[in-house]
Amino acid sequence: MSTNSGDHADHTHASGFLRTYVFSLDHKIIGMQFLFSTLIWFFIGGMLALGIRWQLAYPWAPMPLIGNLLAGPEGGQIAPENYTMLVTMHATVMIFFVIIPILAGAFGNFLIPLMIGAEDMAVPVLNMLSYWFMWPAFGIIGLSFFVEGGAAQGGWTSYPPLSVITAAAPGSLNGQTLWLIGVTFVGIASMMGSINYMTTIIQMRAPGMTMFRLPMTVWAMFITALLQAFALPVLTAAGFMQLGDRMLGTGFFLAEGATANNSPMASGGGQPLLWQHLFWFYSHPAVYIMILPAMGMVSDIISCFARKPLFGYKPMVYSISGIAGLGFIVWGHHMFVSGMNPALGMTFMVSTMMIALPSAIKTFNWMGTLWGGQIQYTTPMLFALSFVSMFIIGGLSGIFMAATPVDIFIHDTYFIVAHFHYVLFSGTAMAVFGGIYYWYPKMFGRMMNDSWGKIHFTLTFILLNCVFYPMHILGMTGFPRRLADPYQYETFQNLLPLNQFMSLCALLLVASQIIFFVNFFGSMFFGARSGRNPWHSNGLEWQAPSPPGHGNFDFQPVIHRGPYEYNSPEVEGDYYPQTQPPPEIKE
Amino acid sequence: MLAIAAAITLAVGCSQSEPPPFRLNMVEMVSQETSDDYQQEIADVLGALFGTPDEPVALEETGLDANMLARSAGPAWSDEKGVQRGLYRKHCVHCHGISGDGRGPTGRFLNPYPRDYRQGVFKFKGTYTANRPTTDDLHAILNNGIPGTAMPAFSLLPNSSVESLVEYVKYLSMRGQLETALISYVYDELGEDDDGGRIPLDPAADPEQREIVLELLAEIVEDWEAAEQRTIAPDESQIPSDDRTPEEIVASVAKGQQLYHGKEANCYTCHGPTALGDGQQNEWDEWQKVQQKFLEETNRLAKSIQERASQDDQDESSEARLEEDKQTLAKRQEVVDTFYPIRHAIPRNLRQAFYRGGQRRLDIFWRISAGIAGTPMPGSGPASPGATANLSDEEIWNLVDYVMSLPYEPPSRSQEAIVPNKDEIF
Amino acid sequence: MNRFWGFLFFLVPVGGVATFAAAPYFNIWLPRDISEHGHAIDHLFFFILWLTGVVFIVTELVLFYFMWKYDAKANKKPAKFTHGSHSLEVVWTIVPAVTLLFIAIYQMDAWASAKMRPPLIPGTEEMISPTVEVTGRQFNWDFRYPGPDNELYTQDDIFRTDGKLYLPVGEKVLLRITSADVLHSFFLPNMRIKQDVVPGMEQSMWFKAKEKGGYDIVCAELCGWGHYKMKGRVFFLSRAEFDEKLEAMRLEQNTMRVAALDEED
Amino acid sequence: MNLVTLPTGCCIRFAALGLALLVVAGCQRAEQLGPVAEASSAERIREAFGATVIEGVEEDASTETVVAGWGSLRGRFVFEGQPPPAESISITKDPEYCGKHDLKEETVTVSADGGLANAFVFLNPKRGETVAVHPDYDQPGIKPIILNNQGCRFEPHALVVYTAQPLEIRNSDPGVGHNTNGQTLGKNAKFNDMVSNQAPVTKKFGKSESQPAEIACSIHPWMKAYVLIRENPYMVVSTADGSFEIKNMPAGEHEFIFWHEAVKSLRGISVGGAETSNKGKVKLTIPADGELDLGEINVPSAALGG
Repeated sequence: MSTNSGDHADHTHASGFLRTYVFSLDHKIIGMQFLFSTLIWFFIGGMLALGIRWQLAYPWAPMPLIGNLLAGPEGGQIAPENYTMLVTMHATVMIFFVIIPILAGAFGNFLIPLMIGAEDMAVPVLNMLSYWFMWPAFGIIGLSFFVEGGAAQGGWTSYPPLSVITAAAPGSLNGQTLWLIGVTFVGIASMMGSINYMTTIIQMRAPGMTMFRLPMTVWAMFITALLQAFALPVLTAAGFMQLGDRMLGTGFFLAEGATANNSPMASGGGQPLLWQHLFWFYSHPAVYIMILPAMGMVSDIISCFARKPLFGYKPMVYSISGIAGLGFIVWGHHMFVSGMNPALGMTFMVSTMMIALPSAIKTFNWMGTLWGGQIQYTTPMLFALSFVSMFIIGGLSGIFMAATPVDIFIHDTYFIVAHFHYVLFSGTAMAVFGGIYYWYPKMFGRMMNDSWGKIHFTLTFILLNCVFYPMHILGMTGFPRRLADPYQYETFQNLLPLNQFMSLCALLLVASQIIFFVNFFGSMFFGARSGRNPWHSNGLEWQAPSPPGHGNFDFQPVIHRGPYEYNSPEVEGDYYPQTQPPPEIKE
Repeated sequence: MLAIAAAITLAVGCSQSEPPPFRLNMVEMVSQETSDDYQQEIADVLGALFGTPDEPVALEETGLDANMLARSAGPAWSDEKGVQRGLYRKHCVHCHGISGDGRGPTGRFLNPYPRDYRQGVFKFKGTYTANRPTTDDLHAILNNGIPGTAMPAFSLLPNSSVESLVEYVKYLSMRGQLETALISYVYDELGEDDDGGRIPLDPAADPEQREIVLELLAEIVEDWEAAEQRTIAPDESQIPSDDRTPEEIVASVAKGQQLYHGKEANCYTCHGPTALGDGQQNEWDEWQKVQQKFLEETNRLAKSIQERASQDDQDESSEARLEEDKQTLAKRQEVVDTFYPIRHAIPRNLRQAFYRGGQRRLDIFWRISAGIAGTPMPGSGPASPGATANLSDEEIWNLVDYVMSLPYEPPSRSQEAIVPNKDEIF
Repeated sequence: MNRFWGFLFFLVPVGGVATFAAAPYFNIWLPRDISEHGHAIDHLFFFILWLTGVVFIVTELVLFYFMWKYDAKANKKPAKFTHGSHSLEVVWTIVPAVTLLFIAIYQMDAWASAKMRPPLIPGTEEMISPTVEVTGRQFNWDFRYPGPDNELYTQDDIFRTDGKLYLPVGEKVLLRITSADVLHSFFLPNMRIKQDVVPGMEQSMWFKAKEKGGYDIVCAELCGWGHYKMKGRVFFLSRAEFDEKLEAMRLEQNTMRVAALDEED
Repeated sequence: MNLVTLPTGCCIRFAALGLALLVVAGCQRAEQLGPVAEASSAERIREAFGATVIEGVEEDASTETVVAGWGSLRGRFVFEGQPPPAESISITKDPEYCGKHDLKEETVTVSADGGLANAFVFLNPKRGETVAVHPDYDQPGIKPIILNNQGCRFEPHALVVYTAQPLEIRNSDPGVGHNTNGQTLGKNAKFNDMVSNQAPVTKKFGKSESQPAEIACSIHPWMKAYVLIRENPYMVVSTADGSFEIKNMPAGEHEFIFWHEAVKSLRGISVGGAETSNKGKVKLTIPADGELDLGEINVPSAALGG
């Protein structure tokens, strides 16, 4: 395939192994580098999750697996500070090292140029940097497990004063500093990426590829890039402020005389809530950064395997944009009981209710797409459908949190844990699996094993519900999150068996991912060769060779229509590629 | 395949974690030059008399309640015939450590450090300085926690559990005390016999040693039992009446203030003229002092070794001694490496409304009268029943009045406390 | 295998509903509400639960129906070629919008009464004096009662660190809550009340208990390694018992005789 | 194809690395100094104890030894080598008073002619063995030993207390508060008392300390004294010129301990022909009705850790 790269390799010369595969400028390689890194972290994050589940199922029992790293010297118990570390790092790893990079980094990189008919990203060097800037973050966060006091323990939200006063928690001793630096690097990386994506999507579309002929995936990536570009600076600034508070003795987030664990009193003058405002001003949009691309990918997959145009393409686009807009004025709903002025709570409640709307619209449109289609139950389709089914749950449970009075009760209970796991795991992660199964042929020129894929899907689908669905009713009892030993409270003691069941399922859930890993790596060598367009999809990317060489296309793509014209009456055959000229032009 | 391999390695590698053993008091061991053989033998004797963290032994000589110990010991959440076991490892071990040496995984990060039980010295008690605390004293600490430290209250546990834990704390104390006693016994009376052979510590073989060990144990146990009769009872006649007029109270407070700044009570020297605890601050409490001295001696040894090594005129005897010292230094260094950062003892800021040792007037009285064992805080009352006292009960009550009024006189609401051991907190 | 997938997805609404139906029988449900305002919150909770429940069931069933009906293996009708329907879009934009807006407005009163209408001294604009000051610290809840002069931060305050909070039943109580070090969250599951405590911020919370008895105090904001240790218990007593208890606690704090200790607990 | 090999390869390597990390970290045992009790021997010893019954703590009265006669022991410690310069102490507390007496570090005090002061020599009988006490020591109304807080130092710096004698702690620094902290005592009751000018504190002790204990003043951290408490009177502290004498000891062979605060036990110094063991112990024979003169006992600076 490096043969046909010759005539297109005008801006990326395939010179030497290192240049081609490691410090590559090719968006596809970079995308796959992102993919592999994030998959490894996905595994580590899963291990951390198992640590949490272990403690919740068998509190203070010796920890068999990750053992003394998390468990103290006293008989391998998970020391309480290490439990908070598990909670914190599981979230950190999954959010900053898995979901965000795998969506924007892996799929964004790989798909955008292919889908808009560009040879590569607008600024390939920036693109390469956006990956290699992840590595300092990987290194630093990985290292932070081994510094004195262990990794950060302030929760992934790292609320001050806990995270600022170094004496307040073992993890605030050094781990928190490394955490902040690591997250800053992630921020820089995604900032580079997002700038690149916007430029590419605006500037480098192939002839005829108008904005409203872009696939939903690209639209989603575009909006995501916008969100990141506007939200990230706030987080970065806040991160530096917290670093200042920790290391330079500034007092942005510390009230006067703030102290913990008999530490020296802070000169103070600041406000802990300020951090929460700044943090959520980034992190709420970030929630959409973590779901929009998934929605885009799901739209493509569903339309393809329903063999039917996407229902309500433009409303979909508008609703995504709507989410982007509203996403910036709802951050307060994370702070209803934080001590923020209750009057603000009201306004944030209204805006939050409104942001549920676009998601509803999208769901209905996916239904509409299925309606009267010819649904082919391939593995990617199943994952896409499960995304829809699970996203309904995740979306609806969000309404509880949005309702301020109800939130008083369920705030920081397992109800919220259920909610975001349904959105992020049952939602995004499933979409990611779907995406991998769907675009794998394009990435490696081979198909993944479909029947193993279906087994993987069935197990994952059933088990994840066994793990996460009971969390709703746990939340109803007021079962708080991040508690190393909730059974200290008589009220919660009867929840132990349920938690043990959930932990068992969690173990099986992680185990069943082994099938996926085997299938993923095995198919690279033993998978059936796929043609250019194994799914008979309209998408532009499927017109390129699989895997595409440098410069992607071995012809100059010209776009005649949107990507969803399946079963169009204009042509016989159930698909109608974007590049295929209309019949009348033919003669 | 990767993951499977991993799972197997991990499972095989670490699934079996043997029960945690008791740690020895290496500071004592090394500073008293206890040889490795003796260390092993002492460990065995302790094992014989006190068992292991999982199976504690309650000799009737110790008067400890076997059932209570059983409930506290063992792995957390373990259940034996319907009885909850492992209370200690569920509630306490993270800070106080499996051997009660205050070296649990979390302990290093706390300020103040968790209490090391092994000296049998406890700060907050109603008995005279030299005495052990009573059961009630320990019970009160567990019930109320220690505000101003990381010690939470356990009053919500069933009373029986709290009692079991108190019993277990005593158990750990006695064990630690006997360990120290054995170490100095070995140092003083064993070692080489006249013709250079080593006398082993083996009570099983030597009835006389049995006798002695039991004596040492008995002394320790006696102290603990004696404590129950050693609670300081304020002199009835001098206790201020409950219905004092405001004037009387003000007068008493004024007297207390005088005493506070006076030379008899001398409070201000440490707690500072402002009572913010910013006076004398370069002392250590006994727990830290032991380590501090150990550290200093180690450094001195290192220094002298350097100097002697540099001199070239060495006869073989001094050569031999140099070698010996080098080995000692290595041993000491090992122990020093396990130390947490050593912190000075900081006098309490008296303008906070809560008191670590309890909120009752009686508690404050006890603190002033008996001092606080193990700390630089001296006692102003009699050091033992009927002994001469530096302050009369009445004067102490005046001080109590003054101290308890401090948080409510300006500038107290801005609890501007000076923390001098900044560099020592992490 | 035929139509297997449709049925697999059919399990979602079935299982979902079944779980919620079964939960109460295992006593995994909202904890018993003993507060005056709690029923409003519970009502809203169940209102949303029913509403979302219906939407959930309907959408999931529709999904199942489509998956079952339009399975390419079974459905020989060619796929409809449509880009959507404007009217439909309008419908399913307006309807949810209105519902959501309604929910939002429907909530506001409960929210206001829980967080924005402190109990006032009749005929005045000032709050009633607090019954107790609650201080969260690593890792305990400390309580400070005003004492006989009914005024906080005076010398006759009663300071308790044993994690047991005593409150009168059947009357509005005002708690002043604060933190000594980091963020904590004062959470009374049975009172349906929760408020983060922020160091350096003077905050209040208020409620009225309907029943006597002891209930858990939970810390609901990560506050360090000992977060789980911050267990407290609130006891609601009749006015008489409460005053008695206060007096008893005052006397205990003034204990000056060892003899007195023996009478205690 | 080779497009994928590299990412695959490196990916596997990363994963392996990550796992190795977990395994290593996971399986590391918490390192721990010192040995652990062996179940078997512990069991053996426990059974042995099960056999014995305890007779409480009271000393079994040993047979009264007939005294062959009384002798005395004398000698003089001489510091060998360059005595360290006496460093003066920085006064951190009460400078206005304590500053006046320019205070010196007293750990190693050497007289002009090389005499080493504050070295302890004491008789160390075997456990249970009681030493006959010469009537001179046990006169009724024996006067108390004085430990005085004077000029912001303890006077004397080193002292010996026979349990028959009370120890009286005074404070003769007008208007300066001292507390006397005896928390390093082993066998006897620890104490930590405020000592005011008016009210001296009197202590009575019952048991032998195995070696001199450090007495401190928490208010003036530089203040240190060393007190040896024994149940027999045969002990002495070398005077300023290094000389010492113990009178009226029962004749015969006894074990003596030589001790100095700088190094605790004085090991490897030659005493009357013999050499002290590494616990500072040496056996000496006291002649009946005579005296054993050890002459000059050379203490090389190395022996004092110098």
